[in-house]
Amino acid sequence: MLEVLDVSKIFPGVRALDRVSFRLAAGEVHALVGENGAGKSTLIKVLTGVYQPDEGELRYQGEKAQFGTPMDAQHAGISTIYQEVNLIPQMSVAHNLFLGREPRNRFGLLDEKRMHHEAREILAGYGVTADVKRQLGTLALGAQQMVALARAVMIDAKVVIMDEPTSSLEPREVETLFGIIRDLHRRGIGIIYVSHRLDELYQICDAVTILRDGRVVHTGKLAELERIKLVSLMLGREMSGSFSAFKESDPEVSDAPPVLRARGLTSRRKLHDISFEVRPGEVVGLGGLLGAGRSETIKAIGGAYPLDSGDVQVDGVDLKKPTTVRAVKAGIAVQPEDRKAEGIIAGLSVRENIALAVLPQLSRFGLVSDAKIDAIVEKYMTRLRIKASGPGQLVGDLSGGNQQKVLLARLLATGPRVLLLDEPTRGIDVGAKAEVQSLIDELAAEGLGVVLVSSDAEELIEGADRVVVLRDGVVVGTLTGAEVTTEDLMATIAAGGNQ
Amino acid sequence: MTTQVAARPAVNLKGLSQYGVYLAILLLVLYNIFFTPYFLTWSNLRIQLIQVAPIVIVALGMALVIGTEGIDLSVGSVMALAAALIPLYLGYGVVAAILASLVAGVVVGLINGVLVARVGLQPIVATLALFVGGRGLAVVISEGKLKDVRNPDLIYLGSGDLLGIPVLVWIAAALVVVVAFLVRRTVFGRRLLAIGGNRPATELAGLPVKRVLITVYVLCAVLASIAGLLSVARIQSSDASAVGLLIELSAITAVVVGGTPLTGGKVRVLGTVAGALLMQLVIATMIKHNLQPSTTEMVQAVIILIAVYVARERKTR
Amino acid sequence: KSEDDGSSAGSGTPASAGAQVVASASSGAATCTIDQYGGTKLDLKTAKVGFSQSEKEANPFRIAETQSIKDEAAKLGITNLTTTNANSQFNKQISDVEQMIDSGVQLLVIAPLNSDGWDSVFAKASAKKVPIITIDRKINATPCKDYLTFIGSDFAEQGKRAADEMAKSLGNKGKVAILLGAPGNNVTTLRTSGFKDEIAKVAPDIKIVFEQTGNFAREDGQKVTEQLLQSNPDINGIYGENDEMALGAITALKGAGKKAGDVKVVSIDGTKGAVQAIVDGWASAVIESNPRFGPLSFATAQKFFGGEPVDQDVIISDRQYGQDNAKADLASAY
Amino acid sequence: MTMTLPVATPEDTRRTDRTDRIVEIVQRQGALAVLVVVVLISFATFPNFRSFDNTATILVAAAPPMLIALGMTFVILTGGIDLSVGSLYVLGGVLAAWASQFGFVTAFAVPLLVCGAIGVANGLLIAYTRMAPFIVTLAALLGARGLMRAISSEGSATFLVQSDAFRRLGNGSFLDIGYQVWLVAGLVVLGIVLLARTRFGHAVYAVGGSEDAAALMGIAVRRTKIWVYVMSGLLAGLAGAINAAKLGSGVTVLGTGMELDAIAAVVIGGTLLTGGAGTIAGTIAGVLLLGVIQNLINQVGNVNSNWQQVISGTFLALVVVAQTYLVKLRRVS
Ligand SMILES: Nc1ncnc2c1ncn2[C@@H]1O[C@H](COP(=O)(O)OP(=O)(O)OP(=O)(O)O)[C@@H](O)[C@H]1O
Ligand SMILES: Nc1ncnc2c1ncn2[C@@H]1O[C@H](COP(=O)(O)OP(=O)(O)OP(=O)(O)O)[C@@H](O)[C@H]1O
Ligand SMILES: [Mg+2]
Ligand SMILES: [Mg+2]
Repeated sequence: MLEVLDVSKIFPGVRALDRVSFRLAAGEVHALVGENGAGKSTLIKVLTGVYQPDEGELRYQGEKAQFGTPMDAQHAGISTIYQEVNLIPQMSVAHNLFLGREPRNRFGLLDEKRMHHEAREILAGYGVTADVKRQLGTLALGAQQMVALARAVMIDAKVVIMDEPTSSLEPREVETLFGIIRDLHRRGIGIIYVSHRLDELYQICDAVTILRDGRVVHTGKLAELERIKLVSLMLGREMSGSFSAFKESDPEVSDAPPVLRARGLTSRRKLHDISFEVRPGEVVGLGGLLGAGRSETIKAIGGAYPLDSGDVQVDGVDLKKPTTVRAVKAGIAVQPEDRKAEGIIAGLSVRENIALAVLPQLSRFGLVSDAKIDAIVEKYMTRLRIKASGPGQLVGDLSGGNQQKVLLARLLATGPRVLLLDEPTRGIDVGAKAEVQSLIDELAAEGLGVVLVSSDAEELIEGADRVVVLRDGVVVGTLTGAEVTTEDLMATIAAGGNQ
Repeated sequence: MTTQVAARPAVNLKGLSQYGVYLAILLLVLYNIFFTPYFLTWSNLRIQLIQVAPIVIVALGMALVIGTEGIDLSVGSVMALAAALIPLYLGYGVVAAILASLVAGVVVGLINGVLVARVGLQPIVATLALFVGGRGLAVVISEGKLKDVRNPDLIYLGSGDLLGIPVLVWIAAALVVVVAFLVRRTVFGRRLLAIGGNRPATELAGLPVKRVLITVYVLCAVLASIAGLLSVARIQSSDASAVGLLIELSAITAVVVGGTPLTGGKVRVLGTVAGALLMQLVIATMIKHNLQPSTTEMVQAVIILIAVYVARERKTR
Repeated sequence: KSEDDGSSAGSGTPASAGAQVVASASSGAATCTIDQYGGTKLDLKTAKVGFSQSEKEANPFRIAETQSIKDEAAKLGITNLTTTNANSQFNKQISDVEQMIDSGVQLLVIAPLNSDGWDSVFAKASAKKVPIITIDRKINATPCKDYLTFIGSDFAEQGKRAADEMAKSLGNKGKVAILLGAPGNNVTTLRTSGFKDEIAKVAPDIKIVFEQTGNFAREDGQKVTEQLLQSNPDINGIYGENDEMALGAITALKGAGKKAGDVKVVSIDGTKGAVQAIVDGWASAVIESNPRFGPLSFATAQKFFGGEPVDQDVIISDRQYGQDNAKADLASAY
Repeated sequence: MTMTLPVATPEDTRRTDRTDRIVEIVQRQGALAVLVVVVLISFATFPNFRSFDNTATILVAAAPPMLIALGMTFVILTGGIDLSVGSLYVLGGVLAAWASQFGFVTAFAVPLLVCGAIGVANGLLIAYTRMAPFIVTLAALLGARGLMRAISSEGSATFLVQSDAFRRLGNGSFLDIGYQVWLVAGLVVLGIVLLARTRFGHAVYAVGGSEDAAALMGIAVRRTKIWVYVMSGLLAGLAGAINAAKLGSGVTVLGTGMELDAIAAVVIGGTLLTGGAGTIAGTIAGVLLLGVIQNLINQVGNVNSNWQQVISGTFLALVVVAQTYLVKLRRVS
């Protein structure tokens, strides 16, 4: 019902799509996979009129179609959930849900009452119970994602496109999502589903199309293609069995004195008396649902979230009232959850981004020494295998995975004692994910303390030696050694405070 | 003139946007060579440079502020304050007077900087306050009186020559070099651009964001006060109610026409100089051809639009 | 900026020296009495008086003007004087005046920023029969109806006299440049037309080759002149519509290496700086525009409230400075 | 403000939900609160301030700035800015006075057409060329002023209002309150409805909140942008027209700095220059606040004009600092 023929899209420098052909049948759930930068999002943006194809044509329900703007596509019945939540944080949940098609009374004025009422009903079906008059921005990302989903399905769509919808969803929410997808599937609505989480694909997708460097390398029934094959097709190289690159961690670290000690972290209404320790070479996972306050915990330790009480020690030295500056000096490196908004500086080059935090060390009398910078940039670009046209390329033009690596490079350049990683592999492909994960292991092996936040339970279990479970800003349990399993994790989260 | 080795193709377009200003200047100069009598004389060039110098100096500071995604409306008032203080301290000698006016700059800069970086005011509003109050204060200080300046040393700064080139121009040139160096080669410059590019990120990366921002506003105000005292030296009188009137707009225009985006993260120092020169040449051409203000203003409008259109950011992101 | 921007001012100069003198010409012209205008006789001392200044007291003329009003009021024992200042914003002056009318002033002295646009004020004032005396700039309306009377100089006349001086110092031939005042200001308009008409009449051989605005400001005067000297190196005379621009022009002349007297400079205002320039030989003549309106205004008001007829147009005779009297009268310049 | 990280301050850590709500209310209508306080104080202190006439004068004087600030509010809500309003205001006045010779209707039509057209130009350039609103409208500021000077022979010619009907609109009054106040009040109400209760209004907020998101959600970003600049242009022109009606002529020497006053009023009203958040009610309070302050300075009488500016500058700073501080408290909670 939706079809693209030999479509190409060229960006300055990149051929993001190269004569891509792809067809979606009615009532089909079609997986679209590929490495970071393979062209998935671009293809989607072409389908929905955000970009115009440079070559090739679109066919929709038989005849040739041409969408000038996202609005055209929507009116035609193609609705989309984009990779980054694309809603208006300052506006209320209800307004976001109805923006552009608000219900109107007979004077042509908005009918707020009706809008709120309907919004409440619709969102209930997506497990979102928050007050619809609340600012959307104050909701957890997961909830925001659900609103976006509801918005997309609301208009009687014939095609629903989802670009990595689960990257910020918690397991329960993922289940809700799948429920909805199956329902759409039954109603004969075509779905394009982009994700880096292979197990999800196998759960709900019928067909798959694999993109690599803007070209289609495979398309067909998903069931007929086993994981390992799929991955090697994506990466264009063979991939060894396990998808998580974490090695089984070595337990003998645990008697060394803690490199990071957080005690009684408390911040109004978000965090309550959170304490834990990280030993050199240890990877401590922070478990919990979205909104549990993991990001806040991490930011608080990094001095970027205001603490009312509690203290943070690095190598036994207390940084009194942590500020970002002091934290970095003390050897704490924070990788924020929101790469785009708080991590990379899109307008600057890879070089500038990596060197940013250590400029003083790379300069004499306030004058930067290019030689030193080049040295360090070179070092980390090779070590982290950052794919870029060169140190001069703007980070904004890199694909997700490489942006993430650049960010890590910046952190490592500061020579930290502790790494605080918030969703380090969110939205990056299996290849890059594996690299990042093995990198985390390496770093731990070198004696760094690592705190790992991930909503990907598997990653948390595989990666962490210990998991501290949070819920509503309270530590509700710690899993060690043999307990570190998905089951125990889920149990603890569910059990909540009572233990 | 950005610190980034922007390795992005479509060179011809980019080149044009990079060098649009210079192209415009070239065209204007050519026009004048053919249609304006006595244009191609050293004395004329000299006048144009002298007249543009103060605007260049103010625009340099403005470029830094704009690089941090900010803006500073108070520069004109700072010039007025500097001008008002000169006669008061000239009694203690030129140095004292100059120091006094620079201190005024530092103080205003600190206020702006703190309002923006610590209180978190939006730059345009934070500086609007001093834009309004600053000049009033300056006139109060000078008791509303225009004071003639007879001190030879000061006048030398304004109208003297060094190796055949006006001292004023030497100073402006020196400041251009300093600022260019600051932006390109120093830690401060890099941080400034990063903050303009993504402030939350730089905060998380542990950069002393507030300190950098405050420094930027101080620099801007100090440069403005230098411009203020130089124009006093040039006019050989201090008129707090007149000096630097509306210069904030000229400066912003110069910066933007020079190819520095108002969205921050990028500073083109040479472009800024070129932008100021371009506007100066436009005005000069209009005056030399004895055109009415109405024409001058409309032509300026068109040229600004064209220059900025050519130099605009083409990035889709 | 004001057309009367001056250099190092002396608001304190003795009123005796350079006090305003009514030009004999205007006596015998149309007059106005309290019966014609309406309103009630009253004693000025106890009256509520409002003075609306148009521009910041940021230059000698305005300082001297406001001061002279205040001094005279104090001298006459007028206790109830409110003054407002429009900071060159016309709308503000309108609401300033309206506000004073609301607060029940019985006499208004106005230094108008602009000659037109006073309808709403007149409406309010005539409703309450508040006499209005406008000083230094005239308002385009009917005296003795919309307003009581105008006291001030004749700007066209000033331009005319400047032209005569220019013609004299140039020997009736040469190229002249005009430094115009702020555009859209009727002082500019009149001082320009007065000058041009007279030049055309008395010295047709004088060509006006260049007219650019210097906004009544010294810096602009200097900048424009610098450009002028590049494009018209052979200029013989410069007419500055106020002293400030003329002084700026002189700085430019010095900068261009001219000698005193190479280019004849004539200007209007009579500020100390300009008169000094005559003494130094850089300027040829300065026509005065006298800011000390206090005595004349209140005298007129007293006559009016006393029931005597007052002139509808009180034109003051402006002095002028030249080589002959500059030194002597320097002291009495403001 | 950009998403700066919240900064905890000693007192807001000990704050309870209730006080949060109060703070929020005060923040929402901070300017209004300040206005009320100021007015009450002046009522107590200045007998002349109390008079009905004085209030009427304040309102009449506030009418044109109110229109301009109204348009500016829409522009700023989309994250833009319009520096051209000052020039358009003067231009509108001159055109209205000139056109009044052809009758009442043309006296409005001509300025609205011309200023509207310039608004369209602003909108098109900003929407389609991704040039910064600041610079586009700065050019418009110059261009419009040049145009005004061109038609008024460098500003020396002042056109007198010919149409009596037009003049009456300027100086007549209903219930002792000038017609123009009623007119402006009507338009402001329209504006409030437009912003709060129509799809266009919400599109304005959306564009200011996040342009890309709005586009992806199918909002006609460009059309929205163009419209706000057209509105701003039209309102500035109208403001000029009614002012000309009041003054009885097309005065050429006003309007400098008008744009900054309008911006100040809007920001004092609690609208963020980054767009996406703000109310017209706030703007009204902002405009009146500036007007009242002006009036007060006169009530005090004999304040040196230069001190007046120092005072208003300081006051501006204080109000905005208070505003921002309250916003911050809200962020943290
Ligand atoms: N606006 C743009 N300008 C320039 N290049 C772009 C732009 N958008 C995408 N690209 C480039 O096009 C290629 C495809 O990008 P796209 O976002 O489609 O990858 P993707 O498959 O969605 O990756 P990810 O899995 O990280 O989302 C990448 O090389 C990217 O750098
Ligand atoms: N008041 C808020 N305003 C804006 N964003 C918020 C707010 N509260 C939570 N969020 C965002 O919602 C997401 C989930 O909330 P929170 O960070 O508290 O939980 P979390 O445990 O960190 O979840 P995760 O780290 O898995 O995203 C985070 O990305 C956070 O930035
Ligand atoms: Mg993508
Ligand atoms: Mg989080």
